[in-house]
Amino acid sequence: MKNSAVITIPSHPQYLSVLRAVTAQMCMLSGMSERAVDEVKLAVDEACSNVMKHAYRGDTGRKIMIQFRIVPDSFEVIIEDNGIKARPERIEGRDLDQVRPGGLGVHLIKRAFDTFTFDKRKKKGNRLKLIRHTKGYHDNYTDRKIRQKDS
Amino acid sequence: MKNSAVITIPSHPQYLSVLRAVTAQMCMLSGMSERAVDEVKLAVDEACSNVMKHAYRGDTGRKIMIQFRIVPDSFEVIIEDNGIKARPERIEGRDLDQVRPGGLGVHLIKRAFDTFTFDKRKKKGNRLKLIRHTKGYHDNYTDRKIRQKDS
Amino acid sequence: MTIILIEKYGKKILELSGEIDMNASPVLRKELMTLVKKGVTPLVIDFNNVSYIDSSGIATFVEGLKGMMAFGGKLKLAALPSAVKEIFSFSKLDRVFEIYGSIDDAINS
Amino acid sequence: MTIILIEKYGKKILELSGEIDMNASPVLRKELMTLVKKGVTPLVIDFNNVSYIDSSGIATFVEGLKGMMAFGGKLKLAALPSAVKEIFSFSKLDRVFEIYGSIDDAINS
Ligand SMILES: Nc1ncnc2c1ncn2[C@@H]1O[C@H](COP(=O)(O)OP(=O)(O)O)[C@@H](O)[C@H]1O
Ligand SMILES: Nc1ncnc2c1ncn2[C@@H]1O[C@H](COP(=O)(O)OP(=O)(O)O)[C@@H](O)[C@H]1O
Repeated sequence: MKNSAVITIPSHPQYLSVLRAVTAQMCMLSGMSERAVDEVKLAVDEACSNVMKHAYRGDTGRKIMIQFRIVPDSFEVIIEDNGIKARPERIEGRDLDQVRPGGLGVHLIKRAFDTFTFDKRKKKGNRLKLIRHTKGYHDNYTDRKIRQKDS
Repeated sequence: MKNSAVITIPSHPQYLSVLRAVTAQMCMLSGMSERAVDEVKLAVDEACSNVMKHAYRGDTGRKIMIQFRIVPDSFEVIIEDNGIKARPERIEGRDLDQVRPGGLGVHLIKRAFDTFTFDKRKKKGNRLKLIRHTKGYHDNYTDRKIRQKDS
Repeated sequence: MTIILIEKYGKKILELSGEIDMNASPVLRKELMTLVKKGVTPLVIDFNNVSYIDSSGIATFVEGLKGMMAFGGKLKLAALPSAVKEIFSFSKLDRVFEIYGSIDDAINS
Repeated sequence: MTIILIEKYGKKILELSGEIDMNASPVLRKELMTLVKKGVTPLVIDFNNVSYIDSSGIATFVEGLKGMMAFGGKLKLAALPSAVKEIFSFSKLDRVFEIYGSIDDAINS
């Protein structure tokens, strides 16, 4: 339990403000820069908006559980729902050079987090695990992307 | 689940900032005035500080679960721990005319909430239920006190 | 989020404040598309008091812009706080939208 | 919460900022009691940037005041934002503490 907090909210978009508040405070406790806090807050909002839209198809009376873990060299967020299973291979942001509404959320999530994986062991619903490395890296998008390409 | 959110935090005082952020956002969703938000935020902080100090005696690795419920005419907060059982009859703020540290928290909790009761059905630990009436009452301390005396 | 429609030097300005997320976007979309459908042009959006925007907010403005372009109308975004502007740049939409430093710049453009 | 000790016109001022809760209070207590034990008087506390205080913060100042009074020293609270001042009034401690509208008022008193 140490260095971890869990919040459960209804799948109604009005609770995104509650989620952002918790996310920002957890980021601050983990010692992130102000810019990093903003990026992570937005990413977690996007990931939960996606659960509301795609996993629950707009049903606002369901549950989303979000766990935050501050570990020595990373900040982890685990998002669980009981909705329609995502097909990870089909989750893809749009080409950013193409101007149309939508398809931006996944880019914003991947900007803030190094790892974006659905836990295959979960039987019903989804468990999305987001990991942001915090040690030995810069809080910088370019660095983050270069590192990802290198690895 | 609708209109309810639950957060679980470690019993370490650094998580009080996370708790206050959630509390404030839930209060805003319930439509409280700014002043009421401040009062309730402080009261929930005080109640959880008491759990850390008294129920867990400063052990920072335990859990506190806080549930918020926005119901038509009240705002409810339920705080659960697995610590030492409180003796409700012995929980009392100090006489405010007596100047000494401590004994203020309970007054601040009772200022914000109309009901402050421990659930007797809970076997291990404590379940404190706080209820603030939101309909037909003013967000005003004096009114609230007069009403309590009348009832 | 709150929305106020004002007029300055004969130009319509939509003043937004607060957070534009998936909860606020449908309200904003309704307001914006009503103005677009009425053919209000130019329409200036005042972002000065917007503290947060997510992809649903961005998508709403893309929709508004497309609606405007369909009849040759102009949508002008003005006074974006740096955190908000940054999301537009990240999504490469700063090349598509007309973005101005201030309301006056947007009006006089 | 952050704590900075400065000197103005030869008077010591403890500038506090942020939230004074049960997490911050032990840090504040240590700082405050060190100054009290050194006999620093008057000691002005600048609350201007304090956004929040709970009963553990209030208790810390009560302790500081008692320490000061033990040797005839003076603890002066200055520039309290209204939300913070309200907690002092509610706890009837505004009658016990010397509270000033501004740092200058506290220094010149
Ligand atoms: N949690 C999810 N469950 C199922 N599908 C998802 C989920 N998140 C994203 N997707 C899929 O990935 C696509 C891209 O997501 P995103 O970039 O957030 O854009 P948007 O949701 O606005 O379409 C979505 O259109 C959807 O098909
Ligand atoms: N959750 C709790 N469990 C057990 N005892 C409590 C609890 N909350 C309050 N008390 C008792 O009530 C007293 C008054 O509480 P409070 O007004 O918050 O002041 P303080 O905690 O600073 O002493 C405490 O000293 C304690 O004895």
